[in-house]
Amino acid sequence: MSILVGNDTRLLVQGITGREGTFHTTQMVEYGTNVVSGVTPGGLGKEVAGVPVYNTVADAVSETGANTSIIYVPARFAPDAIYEAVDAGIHFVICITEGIPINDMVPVYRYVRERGARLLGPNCPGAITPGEAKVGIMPGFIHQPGRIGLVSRSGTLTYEVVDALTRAGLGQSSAVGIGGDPVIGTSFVDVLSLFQDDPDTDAMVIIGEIGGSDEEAAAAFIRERVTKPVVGFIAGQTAPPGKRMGHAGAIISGGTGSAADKIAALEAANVRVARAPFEVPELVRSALASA
Amino acid sequence: MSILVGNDTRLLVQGITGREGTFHTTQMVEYGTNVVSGVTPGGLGKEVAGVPVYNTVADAVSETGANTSIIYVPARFAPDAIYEAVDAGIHFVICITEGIPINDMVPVYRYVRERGARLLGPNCPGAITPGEAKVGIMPGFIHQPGRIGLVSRSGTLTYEVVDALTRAGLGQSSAVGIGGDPVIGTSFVDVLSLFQDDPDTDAMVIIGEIGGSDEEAAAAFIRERVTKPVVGFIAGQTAPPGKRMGHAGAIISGGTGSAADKIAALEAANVRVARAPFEVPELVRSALASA
Amino acid sequence: MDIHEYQAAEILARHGIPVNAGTVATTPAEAEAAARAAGTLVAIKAQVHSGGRGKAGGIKLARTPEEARAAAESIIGLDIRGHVVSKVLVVPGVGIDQEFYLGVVLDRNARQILIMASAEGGVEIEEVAQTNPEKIIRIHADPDRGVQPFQLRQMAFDLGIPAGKVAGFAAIAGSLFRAFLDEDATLAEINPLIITKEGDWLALDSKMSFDDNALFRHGDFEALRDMAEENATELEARQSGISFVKLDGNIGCIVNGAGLAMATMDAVKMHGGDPANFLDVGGGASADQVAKAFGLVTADPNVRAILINIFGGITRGDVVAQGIREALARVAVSVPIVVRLSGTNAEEGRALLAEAGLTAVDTMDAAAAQVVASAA
Amino acid sequence: MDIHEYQAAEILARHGIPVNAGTVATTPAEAEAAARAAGTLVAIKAQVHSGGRGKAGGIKLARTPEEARAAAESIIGLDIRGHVVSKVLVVPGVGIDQEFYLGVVLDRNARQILIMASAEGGVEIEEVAQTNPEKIIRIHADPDRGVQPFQLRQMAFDLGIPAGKVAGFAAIAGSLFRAFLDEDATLAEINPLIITKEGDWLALDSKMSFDDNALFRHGDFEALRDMAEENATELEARQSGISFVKLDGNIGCIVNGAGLAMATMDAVKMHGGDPANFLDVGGGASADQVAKAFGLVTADPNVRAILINIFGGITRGDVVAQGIREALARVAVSVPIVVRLSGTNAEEGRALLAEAGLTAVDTMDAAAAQVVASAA
Repeated sequence: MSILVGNDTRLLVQGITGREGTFHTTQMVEYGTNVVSGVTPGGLGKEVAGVPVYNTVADAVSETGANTSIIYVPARFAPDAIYEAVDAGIHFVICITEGIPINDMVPVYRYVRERGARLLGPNCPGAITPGEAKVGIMPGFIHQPGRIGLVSRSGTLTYEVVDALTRAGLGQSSAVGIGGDPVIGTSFVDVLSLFQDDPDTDAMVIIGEIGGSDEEAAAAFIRERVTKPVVGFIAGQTAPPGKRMGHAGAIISGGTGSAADKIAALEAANVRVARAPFEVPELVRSALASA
Repeated sequence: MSILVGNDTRLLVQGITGREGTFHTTQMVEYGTNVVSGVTPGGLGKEVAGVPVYNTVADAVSETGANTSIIYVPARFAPDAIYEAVDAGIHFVICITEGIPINDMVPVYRYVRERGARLLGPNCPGAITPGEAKVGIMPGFIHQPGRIGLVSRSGTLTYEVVDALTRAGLGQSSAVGIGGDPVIGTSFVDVLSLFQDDPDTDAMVIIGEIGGSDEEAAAAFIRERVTKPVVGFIAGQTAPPGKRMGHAGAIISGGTGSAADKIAALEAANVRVARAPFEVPELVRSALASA
Repeated sequence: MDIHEYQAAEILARHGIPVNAGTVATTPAEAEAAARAAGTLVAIKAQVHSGGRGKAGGIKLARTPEEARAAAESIIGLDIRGHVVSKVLVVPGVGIDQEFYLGVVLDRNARQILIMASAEGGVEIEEVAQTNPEKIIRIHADPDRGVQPFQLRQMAFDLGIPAGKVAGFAAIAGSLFRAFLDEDATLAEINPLIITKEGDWLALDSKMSFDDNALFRHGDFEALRDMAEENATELEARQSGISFVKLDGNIGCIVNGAGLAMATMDAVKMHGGDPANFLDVGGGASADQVAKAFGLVTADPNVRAILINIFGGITRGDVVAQGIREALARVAVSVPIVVRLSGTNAEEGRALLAEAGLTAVDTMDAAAAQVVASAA
Repeated sequence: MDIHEYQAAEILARHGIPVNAGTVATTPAEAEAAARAAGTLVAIKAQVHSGGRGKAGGIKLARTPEEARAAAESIIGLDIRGHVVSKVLVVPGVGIDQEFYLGVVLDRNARQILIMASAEGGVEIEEVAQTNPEKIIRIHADPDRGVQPFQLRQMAFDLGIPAGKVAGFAAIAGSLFRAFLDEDATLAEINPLIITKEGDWLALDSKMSFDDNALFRHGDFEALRDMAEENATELEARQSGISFVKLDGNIGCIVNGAGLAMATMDAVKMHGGDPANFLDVGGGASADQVAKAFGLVTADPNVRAILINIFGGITRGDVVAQGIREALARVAVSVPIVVRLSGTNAEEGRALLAEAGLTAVDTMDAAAAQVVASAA
């Protein structure tokens, strides 16, 4: 296993009998992910893609030894699902759900940390360790096992870069989408730190976007703590200020959060920043060559 | 010092410029308690009984090194006062205030414990180590330094027993009133445990009353962990069931909480139980003699 | 502060809990009219601040308006554990499929709010706790975060509630917990909470009590007070910050502190006397308050002697003595008074009493002995 | 979701904050009447969802009703950072003794609610943050327990607020924090919060924005929406789960995912083109939704070519292709369409497109190059 998910993952799917839960459970099982159980209150006895369903996470954990959970329940019920997972001893929770109110996530974030668990997302595509475990909604077939670690605030843009890497013959150790919500469980810095310590990762790719200051925080961390080569890409270089571009965070306001600022910060931390996704593989190669 | 308060106590008075705060600060200073500062928002620069007043507990702590706080502010403001004391690093908070709603105290209790601090009360008379520090509203002059530790849910009834002990020549190591509210910071068990470990205490007196099951919990603790002699008294032996006698806890309901049950539990733990306060000193003497 | 079943049901309904709404009747005719309006089998339920209504004959079923009148006739005026019934609640009869107990209380030992449920609905929870403690499912609410829906679903599954009814149970339990917090309750209880023959959740009997210390946040609760259920004297006392409970004996007691007051009553009993009341003048009693306490005690015609037992802490002996003197100046007291005064400013107090011709006794025990002798 | 100053003031007033209540006027005559009714010096304030009103001439003082009319005349119709003023707020002039800034926002890095205050009232907080960061006092609210009054008093003392005004400040700050939570705000700001010449606290200018994800809890907020301030197309898009932002270029973009959509715009620019819009069809887009997106883009007369860039994850390529076909069957599209399709079910999608006579380009870069060429 590289980081976060892998062969040791025993996955539980919360909201498994819902439309998305069922679709992605099938996809994850097909990919080879070890999906051990699912939960839907009142769903005990059902099966989805051969995966047994339980009424509660506690039951699923005690019956199937799940250690990781992925959440597909609607936004109003997602915080409860996260609490339930952590309370049942799940140490890593991936929340795919989008649209969770900020005021609900603030106490959830605190709770997860207090209990020593980790949350990825919400509103994220999940994490994948190619060839071992796909825990999320990303298309598995574009990935290829390898030694490049990838972290991103975005969903499909990540696939774009992964696809480019794979086509260039650069496989991935793990690829992690942290999500674009204002309150997320795992930050760029958290994932970069894991990649830095991961013996299966030789170089990292960080994919950011306009808004907020997460990329600047990542740059500071890279400058101080990261010794492996890092390549970056920032989406929204041509976005006009004051307009919110989909993600809650993707807005340039008051002269901060612009792509130029973020690129400057990353370059100051010795990160090679691509102008477009297709440039990422060649920058990774040259970074590896000069490392 | 015996337990909780003593020569090491550097006392801060919250609500010091109020009527009760002023009266009792004067009393405590006269007793010889080391009252180092007081707090009343906006009171900076004032003095009460020679004690300097600050605007905030944080200021008072940093300026005067207070390590213990006593609270005389009205019920609506008392939870905030407790939070402020604990947040400023006070490790022992005595809350005299009565009438605090239960729903306010439940999170306060959690907070104090989380921070590793101790709360005595609310709605309690405080704690005294005779000859060293009086931190509360008890009349100091009835106490006498000695080796009997006393703990009680009641206020004036404690004085009654202390007075009887002093008259009988039995001085006190410390006397602690834990208060009669449904949610209190320090229980019988907590105090008994401190006395058990206190080298300056030879025997203990526990003064309970009808209602709740704190005395039963104390009895269980005594049976398992206390090796020093213990004498008890339970008020309300003749109280009729179903009537609330002042304290929120003082009601006999559903066949539980009666004085008879509590006395039986204590006697089963080898506690000598007095029928009236005046009997306490002779039971203490005989307990000490046969120990 | 206790309220009636119908008032608790109204509050819980406001919190989104489905309750069996009914009509309050204070006469058999009103009950008959309510039953006629309901047009169905009804239950007639005594509205008193007391448990044990069923066993005492305070709950009856009526198939016709005439039966409802007769039932109300037999219930109104009934004495249930010392509470005389002055009104009944007329509610439609409901077909019960399953019954549960659901309650929220403070767990004093844990210092946390406790949510309890049991499949033994309709039975008093204390009884279940004694006979089948394992049948009670308990959840402690987190002091900061409260209780999460998943915990309440877990409770429902543990109770054996059918899968299709789990979400409904969790919603009701969540609402009951919220009601407990929002209304500063000391008890919020639905017993029984039922699934009807039609498959709906329904709170069939609701009970709430409120934290007296939090009433300042709930000005509207005063309107819920049933003066018929309250002892006017006790209420008047409480408004002066005095705890007063009327008892059956003939020795009036005025004491500072609840614990000492109980110990004083015990001492009176030990000496063969019988206390006429429990009275705690509270901490920091003013002269006015002591005079007030005097008035409360002397208003009881049974009182043959009065024992004043004060151990000064906040309450200062001189202030108490002043109160006694003022009271004696206002009210002519014809029964003997025994005063015991110790603690803060006791000597000054004794001097003031001496001026008024009263001698203070030294110890509580001696005072109790003397007052019993005086009353004999 | 943004609202106007006067609406924010009404909400804060409901939370117990003293605000400078005024009258909304949509014509100079109404402004004059409001000023007359006020009978005092008034301020006429543009109500737009934009900052920088003062510098843009959107706030004027008027000593007489006639001056108020003139001021309103000059303000109504004004363009402030792209927002055209359609209404003004007429508020009584107030004598200011001291000015403060008070705001509540989410601190994304700390994942906690942040309460900020500064004695530099009336100045935009971002400006203070850059020039005098030490002049901003910050408190993080505990995620579970919120903020305690003592913390807000500490803030007041740190701001140098006079002792007699500290409790008032703490009460207002506490209420603002509660309002932020209760209303699911993303911003709650009073700037300036003042002490009047008479010595009273007053919120002179209020601002609130709400969390779009929490609007389901606040049905009443829909009534606060000012359609004049919203782009009808963007609003319509949002109701279909599509993020749409109108831009000035001529290349329509339909992309799945906000990050990819921005990267697509960047690619178009890199190749010398100019995007007509930002459009994210969202995850799991249905055929219907893709058709909808098509409609949004083709409604813009500037659009000279359309770039569809889909990388399938949840969104499946065949579904997208189906949507494109359906849209083309409904709407006659006269501009060139370049499709790029990768990821889940991309091959099936390409097959469907081929049936409709469309060829999908392999990479985003190539697609961007091609669409720019088509639009030229």
